[in-house]
Amino acid sequence: MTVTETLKRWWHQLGSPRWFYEISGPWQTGFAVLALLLLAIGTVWGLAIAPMDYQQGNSFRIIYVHVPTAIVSQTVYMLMGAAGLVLLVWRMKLADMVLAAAVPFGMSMTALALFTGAVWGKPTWGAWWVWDARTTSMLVLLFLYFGLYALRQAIPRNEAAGRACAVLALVGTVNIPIIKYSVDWWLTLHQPATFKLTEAPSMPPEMWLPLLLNVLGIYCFFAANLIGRLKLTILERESGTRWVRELIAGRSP
Amino acid sequence: MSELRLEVTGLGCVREGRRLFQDLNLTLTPGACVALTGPNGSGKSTLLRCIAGLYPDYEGTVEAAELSYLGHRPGVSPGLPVLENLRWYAALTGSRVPVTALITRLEIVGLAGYEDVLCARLSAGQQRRVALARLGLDTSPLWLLDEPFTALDTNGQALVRQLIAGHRAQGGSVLCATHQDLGVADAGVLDLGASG
Amino acid sequence: MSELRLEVTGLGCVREGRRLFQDLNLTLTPGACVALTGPNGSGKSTLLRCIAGLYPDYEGTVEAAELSYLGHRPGVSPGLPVLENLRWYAALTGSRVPVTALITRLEIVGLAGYEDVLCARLSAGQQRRVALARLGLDTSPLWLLDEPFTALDTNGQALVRQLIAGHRAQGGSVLCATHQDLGVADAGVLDLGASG
Amino acid sequence: MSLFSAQLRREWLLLIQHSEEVLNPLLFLFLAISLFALATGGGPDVLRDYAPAIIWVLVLLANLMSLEGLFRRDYEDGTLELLVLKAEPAFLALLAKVLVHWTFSGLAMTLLAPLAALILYLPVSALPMLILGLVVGTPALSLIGAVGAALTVGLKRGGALLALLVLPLYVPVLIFGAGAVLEQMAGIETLAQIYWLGVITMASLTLAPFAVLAALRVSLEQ
Amino acid sequence: MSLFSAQLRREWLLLIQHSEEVLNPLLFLFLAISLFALATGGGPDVLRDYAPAIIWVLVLLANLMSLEGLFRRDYEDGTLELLVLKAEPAFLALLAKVLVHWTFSGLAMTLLAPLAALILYLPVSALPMLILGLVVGTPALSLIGAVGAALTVGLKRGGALLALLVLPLYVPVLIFGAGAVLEQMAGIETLAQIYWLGVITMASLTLAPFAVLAALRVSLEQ
Amino acid sequence: MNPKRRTRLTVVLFLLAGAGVSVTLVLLALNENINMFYPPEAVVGGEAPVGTQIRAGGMVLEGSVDRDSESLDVSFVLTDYVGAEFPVRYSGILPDLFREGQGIIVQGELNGEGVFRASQVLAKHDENYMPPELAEMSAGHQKKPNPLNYDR
Ligand code: HEM
Ligand SMILES: Nc1ncnc2c1ncn2[C@@H]1O[C@H](COP(=O)(O)OP(=O)(O)OP(=O)(O)O)[C@@H](O)[C@H]1O
Ligand SMILES: Nc1ncnc2c1ncn2[C@@H]1O[C@H](COP(=O)(O)OP(=O)(O)OP(=O)(O)O)[C@@H](O)[C@H]1O
Ligand SMILES: [Mg+2]
Ligand SMILES: [Mg+2]
Repeated sequence: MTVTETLKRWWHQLGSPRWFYEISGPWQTGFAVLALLLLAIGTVWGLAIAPMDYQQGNSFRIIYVHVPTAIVSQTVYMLMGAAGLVLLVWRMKLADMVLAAAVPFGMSMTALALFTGAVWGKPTWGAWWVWDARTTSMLVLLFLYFGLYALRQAIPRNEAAGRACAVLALVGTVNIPIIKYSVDWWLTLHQPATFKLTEAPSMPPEMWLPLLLNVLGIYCFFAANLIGRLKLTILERESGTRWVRELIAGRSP
Repeated sequence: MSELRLEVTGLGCVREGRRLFQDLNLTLTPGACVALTGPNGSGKSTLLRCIAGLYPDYEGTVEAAELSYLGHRPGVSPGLPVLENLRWYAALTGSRVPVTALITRLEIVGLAGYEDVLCARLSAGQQRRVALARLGLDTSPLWLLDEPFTALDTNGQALVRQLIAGHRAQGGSVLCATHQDLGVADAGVLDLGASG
Repeated sequence: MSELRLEVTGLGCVREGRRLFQDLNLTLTPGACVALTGPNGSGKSTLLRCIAGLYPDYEGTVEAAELSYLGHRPGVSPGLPVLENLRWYAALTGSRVPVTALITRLEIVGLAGYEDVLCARLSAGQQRRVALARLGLDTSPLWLLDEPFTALDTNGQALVRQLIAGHRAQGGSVLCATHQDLGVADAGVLDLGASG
Repeated sequence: MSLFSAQLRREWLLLIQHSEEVLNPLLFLFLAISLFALATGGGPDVLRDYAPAIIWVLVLLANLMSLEGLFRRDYEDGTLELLVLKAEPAFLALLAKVLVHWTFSGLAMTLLAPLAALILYLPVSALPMLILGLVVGTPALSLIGAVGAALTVGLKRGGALLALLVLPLYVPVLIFGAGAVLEQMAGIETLAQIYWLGVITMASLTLAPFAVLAALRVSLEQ
Repeated sequence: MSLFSAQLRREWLLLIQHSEEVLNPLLFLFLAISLFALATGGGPDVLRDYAPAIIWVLVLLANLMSLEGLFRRDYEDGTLELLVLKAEPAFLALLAKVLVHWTFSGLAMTLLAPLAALILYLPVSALPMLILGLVVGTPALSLIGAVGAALTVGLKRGGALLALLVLPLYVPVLIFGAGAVLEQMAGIETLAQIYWLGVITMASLTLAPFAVLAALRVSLEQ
Repeated sequence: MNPKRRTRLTVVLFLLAGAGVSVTLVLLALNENINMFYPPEAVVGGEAPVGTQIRAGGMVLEGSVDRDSESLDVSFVLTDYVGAEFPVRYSGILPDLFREGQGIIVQGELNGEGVFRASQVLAKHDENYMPPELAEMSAGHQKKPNPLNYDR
C-alpha cells in the first residue's frame, strides 16, 4: 500500500519539470566530476599503460574510444525509445524533454563510434568501410538520429514535434537488437562480442579494466550532459510560468 | 453519459505563447445549443478541436459523448462522387444505412441529382453541403460545428438551422462556432472575448 | 479605359455540360460597386475568374482595366511572416511603397503587432485579413472580390465595407461575389439566379 | 458494408479517378532503369552483376515517391480527421489503405520485374528469386513507408524528409532482397534471405498500423 | 526593391523557414548512393566503373524530388495566381525562383560530389570532370524540371507524372554528364561533352521561363 | 459484444497472429545458412562461379606468402586446414593483420585455372585480445582460432 503510494508520488513528481529542475543540480555536478575522473584514468591507462595486443599492436588502443561510444550510442537510443513510450502513454512533459535533449549526444556518439571504427578498420581489416551487418545497422542508427533531429525541426509546435519523434523513436528501436546480434546472426567482418554477459571476457583484466572505466565514464558524461540540457530545455519551455520567472528574478535582482 | 453530452471543466489553452482561453466551464445537456463566438484568432476553432480530441495540449478536463465534427476542412474527397463520399462515411461510423436513405439525405441538402458528380466539380458551397449531408448520418448525440455557414447561400444557411433544430428535437446537442447570428432562438452563447 | 473599368458583353459559360450563365452584360464605371449573388454553384466564382483571366473558356468579350483579384484561396504564403507577404506583393506589382506604409496597412486590417508572425500561425480569419491588407496596395482601379467576408468576424466585415468605400471614393470599382448582404447602400446587384 | 471493404472500395474509386497514378511508379521504375542502361552504355556482362542492386534500389525509390501521396489528399480535404476520429477500429481502415497502395506499387512493380530484368540482362535463372523477393518484401516497404508518410503528412514538401525517415528503415529489405538474387546468380540454393524478408513483412504488418495511427494523430494536431 | 530581388528574398525566407529542405535532396543523394554501395556489397573494382552513372542518375532523381515542391506551395496558397496575374514581367520572378532552386539542389549536390565519389571509389583523377559536368549541367535540370513542375502543379500527387514528363528530357544531360566522366576515366582528354552540356543549359535558360509561364497559366485554369 | 470490446478483441487477435507468423519465419530463417561467401572447399569443388565478382575466405597457409620485391604484387594460398586450398593473387597494400594463419576474406574473380584474382583483401579479427607475452606462452598448445566460422 505505502509502497505503491510512494511509487505513485514519485512517478507524479517525475512528471513535473520544476521538481526535476530543483533536485537535479547536485546530480549534474556529481556525474560531471565522476565522468571527468573515470575518463581521465581510463584513457591514460588505456592509451599509455595497458599492454598492446599480440596481433594488432598499438592500433588496438582505439578500443578505448570505439567501444564506449558504440555502446552508449545504443543505450541513448533505447532511453529515447522508453521516453517515447512514456510520452505517448502518460503524456509526461519530462519524457518529451528527454527525447529532445538526448538526440545531439546520441548522434555525436554514433558518429564517433563509426569514425573510430573506420579508423580502426583501415589497419586491421584493410578497408575504411565494409558493408557488413554490424556497420550497416550502425549507419542506420546514425540516420535514425538524423531523422529524429530533422523531424523535430520540421514540426513547428513543440508538443506535436515531441510526439512525432516519440513514434519514430519507438519504431527505430527494432534496430538496436539488430546492431547487437548482427555479429552472431550473420557472417560479419566485424568481430563477435569480446564481452558477454554469461562468460568471462576473452581479454585479460589489464586490458579490459581501463575499458570498463571508460564505459562507466562515458555513461556519467551522458548523464551530466543530459541533465544540463534538460535544465536548459525546462527553462526555455516553462519560461512563461511563475516559478521560472521568480527563479530568474531571484538570480539577478 | 445519458445525462450530459459534454462536460468541460477548467479548460485552458496556450498557443504560440499566447493564452487563448482559461478556466472555461461548459456543460451541454440533451437538446442544448450553444453558439461559440469571438473575434478572429480568439480560439474558437482551437476549442472545438480540443473537445473533438484533435488537439491534446490543453489544461483541464473534457468529457464528451460520441460526437460529429465539422471543421474548416469539410472532410469531402474531391476525387469521389458525392454519393460515394457519404457511403464511405456511413461505413466508417458503422451505421448500416441503405443507399436510398443516403440519397434522401442528399435531397435534403439540395444536392438531388448530383449523386454521381465528382465533388471536385462542385462549387465551394456545394461541397459544404455534402459535408452537411454527413451530419446526422451517424447517431452521435453531440455536434461540433466550425463556421457551418461558410460559403452557403441563404437557402443553405436556412438548411443548417433546420438540421440543428432537427438534431435538438431528437435530444442532440450542438456547439457551433460562428461569426453570424446563429438564428436559433434559445441558443446559449459562449463568447471567447477579445483576441489575444 | 479611363471611362469604363469593366465591360463585359455577351458573356456565357458552360461547365461540366451545364450552362452557368449566358449573354451577360455588365459595365462598371469609376466608383461603381456591384454585388454578385446567386445560390451555391451558380457560377459566381467562375464569372470572376473569367474576368480576371484565370478561366479562358467563355463566350463573349471581356475588357477590364488593371485589376486586383481576391479569390477563395487567399494568396497568403503560410511560410512567410505577415509583413514579408505584403512586401513581396508590393514588389510584384511594382509599387514602391515604403515599409512604414505597409505597417500602416496592417494596422488598418487589425494586425498591428503581427508583422513578424508566420502566417501559418494565424487563424483562418487573420489570414484573410492579410489578404485584405493587400487590396489597395497597388493602384488597380478594379477589384474582384470572391466572398470577402469569409471567416471574418463582424469587426472584419465592417473593415471590408470600409475598404470598398475607400476604394470607390478614389474612383475605383468593385465587383464582389457574396452570400451576405453587401451592406453598401448604392450597390448594384447582378444575380446569377437559380443553380443549374 | 464492413469498414475494411468500404475503405477498399473508396481507395479503388479514388485510384481510378486518378488513373495516371497507377501507372506512374511503374513508369518511373521503367524510366530510371532505362536511364541506368543509357548512362553506363555497358554491355550485358557489366550490367548483369549490377542488375539486382539497380532493380531493388529503384523499387525502393519508386515506392518512396508514391508514398508521399498516401495520406496527403485525405489530410488536405479533411477526411483523414474523420477516419481517425470515427473509424471503429481505425487500424483496419488504415490496413485497407496500405493494401491498396501495395497493390499498385509493390505488386505492380513485381509484375514489371521481368521487363526490368530483360533491360538489365539479368539471367533468366535469377528471375524467380527476384520475383519471390519482391512479393515477400514489398509489403514491408508499403507498411514501413506508411509510418513515415503519416509522420510527414502535415508538413509542406515533406517528401525529402520522408526519404530521410524511411530509407534507413528500408535497408534490411534491400539487403535481403538484392542478396537473395545475387546468391541465386552465384548458384547458392537457399531461401534464408526470403525468410528474413518474410519476418520483416510480418513484423511490420503487425506493428505498423498502430504506429501509423499514432503518427496520424500527431500530424492532425498541428 | 526590384521584382527579381524581391522574389529572391521571398524564396530565401521561405527556405530558411523550411530549412530542412535545403539538406534534404543532399541527404537523399547521399542515402541513395549508400544504398547502391550496400546492395551490391561490391569492392572497389565493381563500383568504380559504375560510379559516374550512379552519381548522375541519382542527381537527376534527387533533382526531380525537390522539383515537386517548386510551385506546389505557391499554388495551394494562391500566391501563384497573384504572380501570374500581376508580376511585370512574370518570367523574371520565375527565373528568380528557379535560381534559388538550383542553388539548393544542383549547386549543393555539386559540392557533395566529392563525398559521393569517395563512397563509390571514383578515381580522384575523374573528380574534376564530374564537378565540371555538374556545374554546367544541373542548371538545365532545374530549368527543364520547372516546366514539368508547372504543368503538374494543379494535380494532386503530380509527383510521378512529373517524373514521366521530365525524365525523358533529362536524358541528354545524363548522357553527356556521365559520358564526360567515363571518357576521362578512359584517359580521353576532351571537353566536347561539357560544351554540349553548356548548349543545353543555355538553350533552356532562354526558353524555359516562357514555357514555365505558359504552363502555369494552363495549370491555374482548372 | 459491444463495439469497443469487439475492437479490442480484433486488435489482440491481430497482434497474436502477426507475432506467431513472425516467430515461425525467424526460426525457418535461422535454420538456413546465409553466408554470402565461398569457403576453400567450395572454390576447389567448383561450386564457386568463374569470372564474376565473388567473395571467398580461408586461412593464410603457413609459408605460402610470396611478395614481389619490386611491386606490391603478392600471392598466397588460402586453406581450411582440412584439405581444401586455393591460390590468390593480389596487388596492393595488405592490412596489418595479414599474416600466416590469419582468417582472410578476399573479394574478386576466380579465373579458369582456379586462381583467385583479388581486388580487395580483408582481414578478419576474432574476439580474443591478449598481450604478446601471453600469446607466446599459449601459442604452442592452442588450437588455431577460426574467426571465419565458415563451418558454423
Ligand atoms: C566502421 C566500422 C565499425 C562499426 C560501425 C562498429 C560498431 C560497433 C558497435 C556498434 C559495437 C558495440 C557492440 C555492442 O553493443 O555489443 C562495437 C563493438 C566493438 N567493436 Fe566495432 N565497429 C566498427 C569497426 C571495428 C573495428 C575495425 C574493430 C577492430 C577490429 C572493432 C572492434 C570492436 C570491439 C573489440 C568491440 C567490443 C566487442 C564487444 O561487444 O564485446 N570495431 N563496434
Ligand atoms: N474545378 C471545377 N471543375 C469542374 N467544374 C467546376 C469546378 N468548379 C466549379 N465547377 C462547376 O461550375 C459551377 C459553378 O461553380 P462556381 O464555383 O463558379 O459557383 P459559385 O457561384 O462560386 O458557388 P459558391 O457560392 O458555392 O462559391 C458548379 O456548379 C460546378 O458544377
Ligand atoms: N496552425 C497554427 N499554428 C500555430 N498557431 C495557430 C495555428 N492556428 C491558430 N493558431 C493560433 O491560435 C489562435 C487561435 O486560432 P483559432 O483558429 O482557434 O481562432 P478562431 O477563433 O477559430 O479564429 P477564426 O474566427 O479566424 O477562425 C490564433 O490567434 C493563432 O495565433
Ligand atoms: Mg476558426
Ligand atoms: Mg464561389
